[in-house]
Amino acid sequence: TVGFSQVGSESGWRTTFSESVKAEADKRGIDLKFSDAQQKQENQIKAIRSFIAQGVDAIVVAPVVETGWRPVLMEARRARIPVVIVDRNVAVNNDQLYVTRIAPNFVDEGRKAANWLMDATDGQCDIVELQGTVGSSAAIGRMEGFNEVIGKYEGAKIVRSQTAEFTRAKGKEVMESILKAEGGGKELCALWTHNDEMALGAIQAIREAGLKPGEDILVVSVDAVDDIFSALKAGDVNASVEMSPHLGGPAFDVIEAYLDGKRDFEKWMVMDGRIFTQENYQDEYELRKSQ
Amino acid sequence: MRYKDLSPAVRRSLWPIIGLFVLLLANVLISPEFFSIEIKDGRFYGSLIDVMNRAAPVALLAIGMTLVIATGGVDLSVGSVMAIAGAVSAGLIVGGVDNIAIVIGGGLLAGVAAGFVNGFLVGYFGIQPIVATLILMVAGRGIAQLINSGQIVTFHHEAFEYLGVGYLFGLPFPIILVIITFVLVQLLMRRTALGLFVEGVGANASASHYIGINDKLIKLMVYCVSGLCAAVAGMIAAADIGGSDANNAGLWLELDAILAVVIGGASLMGGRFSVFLSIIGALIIQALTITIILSGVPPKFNLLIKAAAIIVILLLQSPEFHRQIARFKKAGGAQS
Amino acid sequence: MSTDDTVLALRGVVKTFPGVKALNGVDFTLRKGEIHALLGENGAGKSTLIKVMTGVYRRNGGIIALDGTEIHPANTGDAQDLGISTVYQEVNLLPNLTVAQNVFLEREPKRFGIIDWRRMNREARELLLGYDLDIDVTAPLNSYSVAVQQLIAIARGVSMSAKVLILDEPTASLDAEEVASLFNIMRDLRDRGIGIVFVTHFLDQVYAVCDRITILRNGTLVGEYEAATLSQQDLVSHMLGKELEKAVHEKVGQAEAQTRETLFELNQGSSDVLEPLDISVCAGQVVGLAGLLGSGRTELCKLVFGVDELSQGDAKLNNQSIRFSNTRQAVVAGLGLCPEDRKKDGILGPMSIRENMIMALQNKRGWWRYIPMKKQRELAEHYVKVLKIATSDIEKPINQLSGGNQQKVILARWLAAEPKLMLLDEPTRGIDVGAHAEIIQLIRKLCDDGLGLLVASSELEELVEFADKVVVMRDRRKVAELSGSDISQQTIMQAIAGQS
Amino acid sequence: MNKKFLPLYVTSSLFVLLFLVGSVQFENFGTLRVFMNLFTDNAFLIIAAIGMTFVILSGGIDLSVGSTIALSGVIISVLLRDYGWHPIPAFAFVLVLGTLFGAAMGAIIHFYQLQPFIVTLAGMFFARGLSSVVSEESVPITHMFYDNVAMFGFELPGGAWLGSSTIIALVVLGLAIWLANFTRFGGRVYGIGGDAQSAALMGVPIARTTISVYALSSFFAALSGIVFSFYTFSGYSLAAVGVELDAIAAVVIGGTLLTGGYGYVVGTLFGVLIMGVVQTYISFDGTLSSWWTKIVIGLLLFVFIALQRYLVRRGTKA
Ligand SMILES: Nc1ncnc2c1ncn2[C@@H]1O[C@H](COP(=O)(O)OP(=O)(O)OP(=O)(O)O)[C@@H](O)[C@H]1O
Ligand SMILES: Nc1ncnc2c1ncn2[C@@H]1O[C@H](COP(=O)(O)OP(=O)(O)OP(=O)(O)O)[C@@H](O)[C@H]1O
Ligand SMILES: [Mg+2]
Ligand SMILES: [Mg+2]
Repeated sequence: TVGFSQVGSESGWRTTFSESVKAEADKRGIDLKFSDAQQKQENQIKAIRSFIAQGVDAIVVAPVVETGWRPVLMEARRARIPVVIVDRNVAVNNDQLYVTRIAPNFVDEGRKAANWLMDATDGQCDIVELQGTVGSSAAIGRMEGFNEVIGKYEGAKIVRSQTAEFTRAKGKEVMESILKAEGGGKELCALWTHNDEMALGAIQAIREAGLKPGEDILVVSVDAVDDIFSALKAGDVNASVEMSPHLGGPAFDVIEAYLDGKRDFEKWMVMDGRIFTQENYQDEYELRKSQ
Repeated sequence: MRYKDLSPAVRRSLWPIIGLFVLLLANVLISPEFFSIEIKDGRFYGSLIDVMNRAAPVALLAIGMTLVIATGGVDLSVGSVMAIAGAVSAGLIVGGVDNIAIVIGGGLLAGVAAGFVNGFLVGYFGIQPIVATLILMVAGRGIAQLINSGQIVTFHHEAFEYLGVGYLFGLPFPIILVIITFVLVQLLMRRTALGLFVEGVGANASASHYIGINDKLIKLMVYCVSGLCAAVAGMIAAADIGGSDANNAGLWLELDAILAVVIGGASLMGGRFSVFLSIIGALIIQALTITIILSGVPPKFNLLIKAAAIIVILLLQSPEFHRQIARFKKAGGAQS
Repeated sequence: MSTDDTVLALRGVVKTFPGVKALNGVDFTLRKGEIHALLGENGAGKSTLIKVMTGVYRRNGGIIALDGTEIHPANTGDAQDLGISTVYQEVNLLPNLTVAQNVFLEREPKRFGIIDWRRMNREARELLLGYDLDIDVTAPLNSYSVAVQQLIAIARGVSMSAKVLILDEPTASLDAEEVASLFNIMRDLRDRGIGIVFVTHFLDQVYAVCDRITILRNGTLVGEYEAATLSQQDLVSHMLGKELEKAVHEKVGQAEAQTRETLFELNQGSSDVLEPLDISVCAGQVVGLAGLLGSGRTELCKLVFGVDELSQGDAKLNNQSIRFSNTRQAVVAGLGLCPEDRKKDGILGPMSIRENMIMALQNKRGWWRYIPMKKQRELAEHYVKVLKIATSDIEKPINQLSGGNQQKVILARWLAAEPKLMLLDEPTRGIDVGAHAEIIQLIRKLCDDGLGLLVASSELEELVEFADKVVVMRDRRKVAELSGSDISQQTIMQAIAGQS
Repeated sequence: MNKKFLPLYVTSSLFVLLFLVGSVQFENFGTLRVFMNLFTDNAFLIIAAIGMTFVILSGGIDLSVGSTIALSGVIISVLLRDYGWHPIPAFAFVLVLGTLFGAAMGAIIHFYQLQPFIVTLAGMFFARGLSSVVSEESVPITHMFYDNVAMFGFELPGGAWLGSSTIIALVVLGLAIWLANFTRFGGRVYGIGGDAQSAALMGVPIARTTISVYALSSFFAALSGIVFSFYTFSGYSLAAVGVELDAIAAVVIGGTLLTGGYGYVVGTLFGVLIMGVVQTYISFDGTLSSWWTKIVIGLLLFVFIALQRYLVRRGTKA
């Protein structure tokens, strides 16, 4: 029996993630206890404590935030239940509290996106940024990585930055206003969004303002969800950094190995995402379509 | 004419409108071209149009919410109902239905059904409105996600997308939809006695009962109207992005809608209502949102600005605040 | 003019509401150990004067002095601390708290810093027994009828009074016996040196207990008089500014009633609280309901109107069996009920006088046949004139009217709806002498047009005056039926007391 | 049996029923450990909901509690990390700050005659906005004092644990019962909720009481924030989103009327416990997808409230 505490179902990406964990558990014949925390850390902590009370064999957590896990992880440890952290990171100073973390490096994702953009524009670019939810670790990390890179280029700067809360509708709405504020957006060179959903909304706003997304304004984002491939194909989006939702497999690998007695795991298995661009998206596109 | 001589009704409606103007003026200071409206390919184009267009969903919710609040209730489920209606329409389209009447009808039906559930719980079961509609607020989003299997269902359907991105008479279609809904509701409420009954039930449910007004039925009706309005808003939201995002469509919009109604001067205890002023309230909220976006202030200050603006607008409406200002002025005048 | 024994003195008090000058330079002097009547038509400004004295309203001008020093109470709490206790016009108690809590709110007995519930309940019980109220003081207030609530409010006010006790229409829904016992208490307080202000519309009550009288008209002082030297006729003409014409009418006797057709019949009808009883009303007949408080008159009205469900027996209107599942059916069938508790069941507070008046008629017509605005205004103007409702504007919210005027609006609401059978539960509560006569006349005229009327009233005088038949209730069952010339205050009293 | 307490009996029996159903269905459910977990996991909610009970009893509502919880957590963690404060003065600081914040909202509500729903909604935006300005990122708390307090508690049989937060919550509960039912202040709160106008005419100091009620609610919210910080060892501006709705739901499930004037503090405790049992039940089941989780929570809420209404109604008739 494995308990899996998921953040919630706030995006399509998240749902795909949940489903793939379930499918993977099914495939391996694992009895999965799924718990949805509805974006609340307190619910996640409750869920983990209830897993402990149920006496599960292992726990997988996709944490809402990075901090605040020490007390409950210590409790799991007292109950000798191994914990695997997936998706987001956790910040605890004692890495004995979990078996391993399988997580992306948000800062690195930001860097990748920035590097691609700087290459494409020779470091000359007025950028609009659509941030994720204020305070979320993904938004903070991606912003940090991106800004670190473009800080090295004289000609690149972020002219406007607003939050669009990771959603498509907000992406469109915010972009619409920003375009107006920037005199129709003709001076803008690129749009950088912290996830694909916002980019998908924003490209509609760009199109409705009479510009061609992907040409007049370059678009770069993170996640590489299915819908972004159609946009890549249509030339509306230029690049997206991959963040795979298929974390179930690796997590169960670790758990199985642990239960077989293995103990020395790498403490952070970084999920290294590819970056998909106009040049290299086709194979993946075909692959996903065939699934 | 002096302010003191104005009738209370006029006074009441004055402040929301002044509030809106102040906000719009603030926008001009931030971005000078705010008021410029161009005509591009026969369409009006400009920030003012954006404010109206983007305010449309909240304005629709506010129309329904106004009636609910007038009966002394509140409808927390509208955000979730938006998601359900969007999901139903998207589901129909993706399921191969091409007939626009069926697609829209499906969404509306979902809205009425939701409103019926709410109205039944409140009116006939006697459950307190906040809790009764909280049930559907929680479960409704689940239902929408269930329909979509938790994914964003993207679709292409020209006629349906017209709801969100179409233009009529040079105006974005959502604006037209708000106007139509407003006129219909206004006719229903002011050209028949329904508005009177709604206010009566809100003013004193027990007395209305003694007059023989069927308060249960009235409550059922207003929740159904609210559900309908939410469904239209939900379909606009889905049509706008060409997809149904059950996870986020209408999220927390119920609070905006309630806020709009209160800024419009209605009391949450029920009684007097003005659909028009609620729409003004919705415009104020959207103008504020756009002001914040245009101002270029870092997003972490968004909520602080919003809080400050709400308090200022509310104070502007408070008679006691006017009295204080008057006293303050008098004292200042006496000193100098 | 103020002598040493003046306890409360008001000089040139002014109070304005937006658009209304409710008090225009009023003087008022209350001495120690006197009962002082404050009289005037509905809307004359009595309640406003009281609210100014007790800090509910801030005065716009004038002086209020207690024991010679000027006071500025900011709220009732301040006034209470100064020794002024008040029983306001509408029952202003807290429906959700227990009876004992209501009596002792803000002066709860404590032990070790904790409220001593035991003692509070005991003392409340003892206090109320003094008013012949043998009730469970730990039950919430709203489980008792308005009349009981009014007694509780009086008990609270009286038990708090230190220097001044103000009673604003305390007797409006009390019957003779309770009134008498209240008067005994008032006299007792007077003898202990407390100044009492007493507002009422019953003139004989004024003469029964009051020493002096102050009369207001339209917010101005008419004069201050010694009760002993002012004749009732002069009193009335001072109040109204003109003479009062008395209406006389013929009773429809038993014989004649039989020739008329029966409009409404209740056969062995009973509800959860009422014992089965028969009652019938003919067209053109006024049937009075008499009884002590809690005797079940209100319950009977609610039963007939369909607020409560008929658990047994059957009801007939125009010889057709009726059974209402909601009040709307009753209204459409031609019934109307003017409820006893006007604050809770009567007024639609924030809505205008016009809207309050047309509501019942509109409801009868159905929601789609909206009464044209012009017609609404006409109706409202008409009743404002006929019932002498003191207001400048029919668009004013009803909760800004004086209590008596609100009652008139509620009456107008049902008159406008022209029902076949009208149920009036304490219809003239708080209505002044001038309008009282007017209303009785109006009711008579309606009866001549074939309306049947069931009137529950605690005012025997009123019942005797216009009822054709009186049904006497006791302990939630019918105990007697008097008609024609049998009806007199005496016979009714005897029936109530159970000595028929 | 006193009819006044009927909703209370109904609520508590339904809780017991729900717990029994879970115990029969799942092994390890009907244990003292799971029962105590209900308290540990919901201590912060119990405290916040008790504050909310007072507000609702007075006929108002307080939407700012969730944000206040987040704000006090953020302030504490920043004070500890960046300014090197000891937790105790930091606690005192946020408690005072919270109380003032509530008092300010109460004052605006009373003096400007504005509606509580909206004023506290603005308060909710304000507190949440302020916490993201203080720190956007989640700030971890690492202080010996925290470890010690978190460790404090009593081992009960069956691996159950009576921890410091549970103890705090129970103390708050006792305090609140005393305040609500054995002080003059309590009577005033009920009175204002019953009919504010009458209460004023009976001499209840409306201004003082209204301001105190909101100050009390925010004080409890700040305290709840402290307990929450022990629960998560961090301060985060996005923490406790929507807790106000949970608190309101708990209060109402506990039998308190939203219109004010009727209800009991103990009811609120059962309200929280019932919501906690529902959550525990769902996570023991462990097969529900995200959306079914929501639907089932909604359905259970409905079944529960309908049952409660039915029983109370039948009880008052009989
Ligand atoms: N809150 C208010 N706002 C506006 N006008 C008011 C308000 N209260 C009273 N008035 C007006 O003041 C006048 C005096 O009212 P008041 O209640 O003092 O009359 P009253 O003498 O007590 O009459 P009644 O015998 O009917 O109780 C009335 O014309 C009434 O309309
Ligand atoms: N003195 C009393 N003692 C106990 N219960 C009472 C008393 N008076 C009234 N009640 C309660 O109030 C209920 C309502 O009585 P109802 O209002 O029908 O009486 P009523 O004849 O209209 O008298 P009134 O309205 O003058 O009080 C009764 O069913 C009873 O339960
Ligand atoms: Mg009066
Ligand atoms: Mg009665």
